[in-house]
Amino acid sequence: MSGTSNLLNWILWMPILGVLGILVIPKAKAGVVRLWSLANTFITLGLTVKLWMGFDNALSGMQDAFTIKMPWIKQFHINYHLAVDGISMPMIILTSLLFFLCVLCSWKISKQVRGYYALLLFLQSAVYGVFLSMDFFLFYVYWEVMLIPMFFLIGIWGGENREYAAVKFFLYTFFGSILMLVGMIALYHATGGEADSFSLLALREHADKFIGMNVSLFGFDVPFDKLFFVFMFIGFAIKVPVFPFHTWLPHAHVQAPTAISVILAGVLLKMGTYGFLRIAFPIFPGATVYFSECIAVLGLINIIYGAFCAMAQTDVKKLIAYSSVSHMGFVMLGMAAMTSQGLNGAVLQMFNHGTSTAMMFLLIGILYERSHHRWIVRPDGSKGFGGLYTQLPVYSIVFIIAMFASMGLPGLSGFISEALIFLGIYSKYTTMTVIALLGLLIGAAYLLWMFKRMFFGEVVEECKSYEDMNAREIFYMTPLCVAVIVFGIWPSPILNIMKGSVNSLVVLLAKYQ
Amino acid sequence: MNSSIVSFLSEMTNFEFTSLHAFIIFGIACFLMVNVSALIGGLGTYAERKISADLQMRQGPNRVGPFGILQFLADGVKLLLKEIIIPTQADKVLFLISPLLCLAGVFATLAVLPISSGLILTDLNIGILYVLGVSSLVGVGIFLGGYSSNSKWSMLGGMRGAAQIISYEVPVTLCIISIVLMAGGLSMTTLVNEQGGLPHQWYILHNPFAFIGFFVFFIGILAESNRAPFDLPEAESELVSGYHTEYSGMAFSFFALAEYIEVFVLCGISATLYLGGYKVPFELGSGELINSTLGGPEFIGKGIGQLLQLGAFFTKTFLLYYVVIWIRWTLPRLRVDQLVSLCWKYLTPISIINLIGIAAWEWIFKGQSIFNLIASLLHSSGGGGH
Amino acid sequence: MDYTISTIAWIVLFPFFAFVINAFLARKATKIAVIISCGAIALSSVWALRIFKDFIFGNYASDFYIRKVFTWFDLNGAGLSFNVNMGIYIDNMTAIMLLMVTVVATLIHIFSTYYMKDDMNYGRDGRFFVYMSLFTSAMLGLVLSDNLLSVFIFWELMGFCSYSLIGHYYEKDGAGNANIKAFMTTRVGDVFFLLGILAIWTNIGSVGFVEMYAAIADGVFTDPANNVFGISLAAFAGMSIFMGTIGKSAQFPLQVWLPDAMYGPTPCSALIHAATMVAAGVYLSLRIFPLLDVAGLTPLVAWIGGITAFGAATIALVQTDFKAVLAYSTISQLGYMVLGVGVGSYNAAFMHLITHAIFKACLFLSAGSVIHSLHDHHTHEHVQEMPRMGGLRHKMKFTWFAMWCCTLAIAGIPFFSGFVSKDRILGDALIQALHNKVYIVPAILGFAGALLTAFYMCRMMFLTFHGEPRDKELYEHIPEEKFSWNRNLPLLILAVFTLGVWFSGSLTGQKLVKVASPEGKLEWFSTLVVKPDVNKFKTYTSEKWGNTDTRVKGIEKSHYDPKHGMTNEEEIHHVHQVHVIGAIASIFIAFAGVFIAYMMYIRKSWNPGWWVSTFSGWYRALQNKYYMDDLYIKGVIQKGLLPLNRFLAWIDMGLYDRYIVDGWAGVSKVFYTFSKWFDDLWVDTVMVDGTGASVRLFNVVLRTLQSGKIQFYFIMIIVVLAGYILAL
Amino acid sequence: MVSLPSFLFVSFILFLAGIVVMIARKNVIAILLGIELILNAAALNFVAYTRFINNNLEGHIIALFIIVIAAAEAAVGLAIVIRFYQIRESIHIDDATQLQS
Amino acid sequence: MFIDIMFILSALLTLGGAFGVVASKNIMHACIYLLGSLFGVAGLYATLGADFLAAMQLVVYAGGIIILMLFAIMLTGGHKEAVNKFGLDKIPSMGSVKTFLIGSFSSLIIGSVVLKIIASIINSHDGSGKLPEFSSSVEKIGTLLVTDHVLSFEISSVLLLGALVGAAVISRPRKQ
Repeated sequence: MSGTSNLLNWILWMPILGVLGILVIPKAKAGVVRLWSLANTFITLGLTVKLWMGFDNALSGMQDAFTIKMPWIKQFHINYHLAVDGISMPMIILTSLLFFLCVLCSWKISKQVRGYYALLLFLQSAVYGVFLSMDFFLFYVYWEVMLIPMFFLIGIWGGENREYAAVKFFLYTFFGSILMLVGMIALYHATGGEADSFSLLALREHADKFIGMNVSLFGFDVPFDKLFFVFMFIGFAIKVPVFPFHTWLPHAHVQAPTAISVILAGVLLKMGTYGFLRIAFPIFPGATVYFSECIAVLGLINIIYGAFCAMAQTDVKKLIAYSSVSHMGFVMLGMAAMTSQGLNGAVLQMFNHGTSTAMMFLLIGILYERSHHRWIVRPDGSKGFGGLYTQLPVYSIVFIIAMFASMGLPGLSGFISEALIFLGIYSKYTTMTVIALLGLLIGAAYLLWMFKRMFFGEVVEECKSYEDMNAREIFYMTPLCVAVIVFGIWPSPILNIMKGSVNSLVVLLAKYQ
Repeated sequence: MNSSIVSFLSEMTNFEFTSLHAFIIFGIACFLMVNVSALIGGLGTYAERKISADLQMRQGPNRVGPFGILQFLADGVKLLLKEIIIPTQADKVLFLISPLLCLAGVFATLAVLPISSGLILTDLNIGILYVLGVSSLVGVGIFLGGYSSNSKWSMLGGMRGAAQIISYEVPVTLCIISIVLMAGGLSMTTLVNEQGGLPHQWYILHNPFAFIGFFVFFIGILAESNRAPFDLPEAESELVSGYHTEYSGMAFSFFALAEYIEVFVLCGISATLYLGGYKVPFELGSGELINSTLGGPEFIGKGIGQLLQLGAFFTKTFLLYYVVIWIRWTLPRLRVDQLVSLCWKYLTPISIINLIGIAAWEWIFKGQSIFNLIASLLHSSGGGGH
Repeated sequence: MDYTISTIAWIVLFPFFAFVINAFLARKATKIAVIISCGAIALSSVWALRIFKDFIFGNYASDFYIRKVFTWFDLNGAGLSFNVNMGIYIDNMTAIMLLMVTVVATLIHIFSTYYMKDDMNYGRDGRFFVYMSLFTSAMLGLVLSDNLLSVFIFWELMGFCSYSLIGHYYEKDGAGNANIKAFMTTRVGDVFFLLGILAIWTNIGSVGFVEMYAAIADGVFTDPANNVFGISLAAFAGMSIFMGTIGKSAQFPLQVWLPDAMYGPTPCSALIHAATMVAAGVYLSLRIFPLLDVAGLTPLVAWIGGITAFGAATIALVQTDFKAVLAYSTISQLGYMVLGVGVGSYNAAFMHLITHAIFKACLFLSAGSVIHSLHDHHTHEHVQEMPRMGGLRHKMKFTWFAMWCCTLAIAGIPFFSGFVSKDRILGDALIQALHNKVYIVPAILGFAGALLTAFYMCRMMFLTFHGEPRDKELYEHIPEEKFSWNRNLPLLILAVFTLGVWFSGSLTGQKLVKVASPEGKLEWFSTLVVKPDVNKFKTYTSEKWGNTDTRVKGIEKSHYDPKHGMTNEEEIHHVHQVHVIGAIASIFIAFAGVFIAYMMYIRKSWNPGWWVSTFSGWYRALQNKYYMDDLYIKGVIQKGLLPLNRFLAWIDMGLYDRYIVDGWAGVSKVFYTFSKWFDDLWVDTVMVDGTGASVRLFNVVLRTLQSGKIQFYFIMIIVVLAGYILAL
Repeated sequence: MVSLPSFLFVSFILFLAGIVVMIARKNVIAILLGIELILNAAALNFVAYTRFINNNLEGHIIALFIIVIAAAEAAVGLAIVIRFYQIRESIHIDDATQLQS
Repeated sequence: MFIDIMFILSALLTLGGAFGVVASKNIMHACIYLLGSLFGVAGLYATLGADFLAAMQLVVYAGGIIILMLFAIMLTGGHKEAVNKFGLDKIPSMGSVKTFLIGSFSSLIIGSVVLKIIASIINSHDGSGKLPEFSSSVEKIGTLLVTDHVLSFEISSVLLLGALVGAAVISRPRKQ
């Protein structure tokens, strides 16, 4: 089973090497810590590029050349099983890129630099673990491990209300994880604890068996697959976040430091949707089809509700946080379509949202470094920002790129994924498409309105001291700008990676429709 | 004894020495070597004074002998005649031993100094390592000299000197190792024979790393021999005269002599390692070319070759010697922290990188020098791309 | 010329590369950026000219087209396949559009070097030219597009450029309001456009024009099985896409953005908001004309066009801002084009698009020339208010001349281009009205609008250039206009092309005035652009990029069919009569409008103030643009949308998050109080600490053995070791 | 004269001297000197054996590692001594009875 | 003969140095005696034909360790105050009669043990003292180090690195 390459191991453990390195660097040498982390993330990025180059687009399943499988806990048939396919590969690329940029954007952090970077790299490893694990147990372990650095990163380096946000984030996600754990154990027992009963790939083979099963819950007979699909769904939905479970997101985003917001929005939210595609959908295809309308409706609520909420915000970061809710709704909608276009669009949207929203958060971080507040309109009604276009020309241009990418301007990356999602969903839920298109409209409205209030007009007195982006900031915005533009004009590099795997999932689901 | 003055002589004269003969010849050669180098050391003091005077637009010594060339003899005689004063609180045994240790350390290195292909006392197969080993005695000597004087100036000077020597030994050793890597042997003659007579065949121009390495090495040996700008152990203004403050007479002259001979030896070693040592262009040193042109008995050609090699070696060595003196009278003295940081933050990392770089160079280009590479490149491209 | 990727793509790529290069150059090397920008569009126009020559003077039939396709990206894999194709589609209409866009854009670029000079000198970078390049590239891409998706892509890109250029004077708050308004209003239309694309894409599997026409011919769009929400697919898709036109071409009810768009620099108004981008909406509706036709939407289109044409003209009557008059006239003229589409006057609508583009670009450039000279030394801003102008003809003769040419053209005076095109639209409207009662109102509105057009344009000219200068101080400061290549030359070139002779051999379209020429060459423009016959597209086979064109050339020329497909001799005669009547009526109306204006503003025999005071209610309504802006902004957005947003946000954070989510903390508090008591007393104190205490006892005993003397340990080791070894 | 027993004898005496120094001295540095003696004795043994019995170079290698270890031990040991002196102002071995400063 | 002379001189130097280390009352002198003893060992190595080892002995001991020892003595020594702030002996005792007695006794025990072990070897050896032909060991050692003993070689390098870092960390003066 194991492939010829050890690359996934390197990618997974390279950040941990970085953590170890940081631990031996003296506390006083903050600069060394930064450079070390930068070098480490850069190496990981290089490894990812190597992985990308070795990636075989023609394969629709796992990339056998990179698969690593060895027994971990033999008694329960738990394996250390790493593999990559078209669904996880874009996420790996995104993770490597964003962490590299986040190290750069956290350059000015001066509070416990060592701890910060160590946790950041630790988080990176955990995120890789989630995207690479093909063993449910391993997946769960990484899913949980990821919470720990995140908790501390928000709780220590966050804004004034950071403890509340961190605890909220932690409890919310943990609640979901517990449901997922229950589901995992149920699956283990349902398969009879045989070999590979934790393997995400092997579990697919049992899908038909799950459909017929019943499970007794408080004395009622409940269909096995539907019950545990709901459990898994809630577990992943909290991460996405889907409508009733979304309230941790604004808190976490507003309180988190810039880099963490970027990671949170750029990578961590995708873990939820990735979980759907990797676990919930293929293992419970029957239930997925059964609940597809619910998923679509929830996605729709996300889009519209998130957009409306975003429009009312006066805090820029909160606004972008709600816009993330709205955009992840598109992903949900695309997944609910279960057509080739819809699912491909959803995965592409995961990637594109990762880049565009990361840009937005990075930009807000840059602004925050200058202003130390984020009010578009202060609570007392005065303008928080104004005339930034005059004051920060380069910044404004980058902001425009990010904003229009986020609202799906053709030629920038967001458009293609949204168009594919709409195309996918139209044939199934025409009414919902019409309503979701409204979300596109409002999406443009709140972003442009925010832009107008912050950037046009006379320069507000306190903005006159702001300096334009410096070389470092331009440097770390550049890759994202390039990605947003290039993948907007030429999406094939990413689509070619994913389409085989996604289409095979579509074919799988189509059997149950 | 694969190659030494004894074997050379036997080869020259076609005469099989018995071991007693060999022993006697060896003894004589050693005696000569020591005395000649003592002479060179003495001349070193003269050269130092003369060159410094030149640099400062002065006359320098000019009374004793022509151009004052006998000045060092006069000084030597004066020092010989002076009494060795031992301080009361001093550790007498160590006080007397330490100058000897210094001198012994320096003289011991002469045993492997390849002055010419024949004029080498013994060609140990671990020659360069031997140099490193015995020259560390100098450090001990300096340290003990400082300690046993029981004076705080001497004490500080001695500690500074020893610290400096052992810390600068690191980059120097690394540079030597990188040269050994290129040559593939520790023996001095191997090191020389791997190089050629012309500058582009020297190791200094073999590759960029070695080029940097030469300067690191040169700075290192300046510090090892406690020469300016690294003369902190004997800083006049701070420590009166450093570790030999309390010494007088012959004991003092031992220290001084040891210093000058050490500079000479180290210059010679750096010439050997980087500048092609005794190698003469166009293999004239072996004498075969001379023989084939001049005809006549073989030993004439060989003798001329030896003389040419001698000339080459001394030219290079004395050029470096001149540079050392020039530096002394040009650059200001470093502070202690600068000295330490220069060694550990700059020279050591650079020399490590050089070592890795040279290893990589040897691996990638199969030991070819940069000029060879360029030449082969030009040849292949100019020759119609064969 | 071989139509392959290497030959055609350049027309779009030249300005695009200029954009890419300028994006980096504009900040530092402004001059180079300007040169690159102008050079790129000039090169594009050379290409366009070449295509134009091939198509118009080559021996192609009027319905000949070239289509090349390549796959943009695909989702093939695991047995599923889905391709997204892009391509070019060139027919006569495209060729004419390309030439118009490139030439107008080139001239406007040249004019911009004059107009934006001060702007760039005052420390602002050359981003104007960056956006202009991108815009031109997008517009050309749109024109070349072979499918609705790429039309949409370039459409949105143009919207972005429009947004950025309206916001060019970003230090003004108004610019921010105007560009957001422009973008959002068009976005409303665009969203519907996208919906239409989705509907078509889903049903026929492709969005290419050719496939769409073929599907229309096959009856896919009218098949009841494909109904959406109970209406036919054709009506659904056609209306959705036409909403895009409404948004982009500023038709009623989404016309509100265009007047505000005048916040941008005047050259950008000329290029984007007069000549090309807004016309792209009409271009789109021409492309989907078969769809509108088959869906039976044409009356609706005609109504919207008529209402827009008349309504905008009425608002233009009372405007005092120089550019606002032009903006409303643009809306009005776009209304005529849409009216032309609605009444099935395909050819005339397209002709009006071209003629309008030329004379309106010229008008805006002239306006720019005027405004740029009128510099108020107190406020340091350019003056746009007509009440402060007057008598300018003495100071700027070239501008005056060019502007008069255009005014006559737009007013519909014979021998000028506007007459040729507008008159044909009105004639066709008249015919349709006589046949179908639905078209009566649009036709009347059209004729009424024509009168008003002539009037308000002449009013504008009289107020601006004639009479006595009303603001003497301002007038004194105006520099005398000297001929310069970048200020006057573009105006004059455009003015030359306002002559009708360029567009119609017959000068009127109704053969009222005949020019002796060989038969069939009389109305060259009309013969080249014809309604696409959907049945011809059924047998289309796709061609890939890179293939040189192999199709047979030299198909005979088709002729413009003035008979409207009618065969009955009597009806044809009737149609001809109606056209003549229409032509005479419109000539009369045009002169009437000019006359009224002359009486009011030159002779001052009729007092405009009387009209104002008599119809004060109407006057106020017109000044407030029929209160539509107020309705949208104050009514819909401020009263409806924003409170809803705030309410939802309050529900989210204030109610749901605070009470329902965080409320769980209270529940857990009860549990942990009890657990704490149990834990503290029993578990911790008794059990845990008890264990510790017992361990401490042993501790005391063992501690004494450890002396810490290392040599003692050492001796012990030696002794034990020795004993052990000896024992062996 | 040059035979294995003679080398073993030298190394034996060296070793005993080291033991005596280690036990008798109360000065930490002196104890380190004793350790050096012991290590050298061991290394000498290795070299002698390998020379006279195997006649290969394994003993040399081991002696080399002994030198390495001696160097490491001296470095760390002396560092500890200096640190100890800084804290306790003494290098008396019997003062070092606590693991904690 | 030459080898014999060399052996005798080296052995005498070694043993004399060792005796000096044992007997010297002055730590500084003990150190110098140790240096002598180590030089003697180097000589013994040379006698055994271990040329590389001899050189390394010189480089490492004379150049490094002895100077390090001397430094340590200087940094910790000084014969000025008899009692430090803890009330302990500041002058490190070079050992009393009592400790030497214990030491001698211990060494007797251990000596007898060692003798018991090596006696058989000494007895079995014919004592002919025939030395094999000398050949340079440098290249072979180098080859062995990076082939057969590469792991130990790498481990020792790690050990040295650890010692380096450890020594630096331990002896660094801590900020108050």
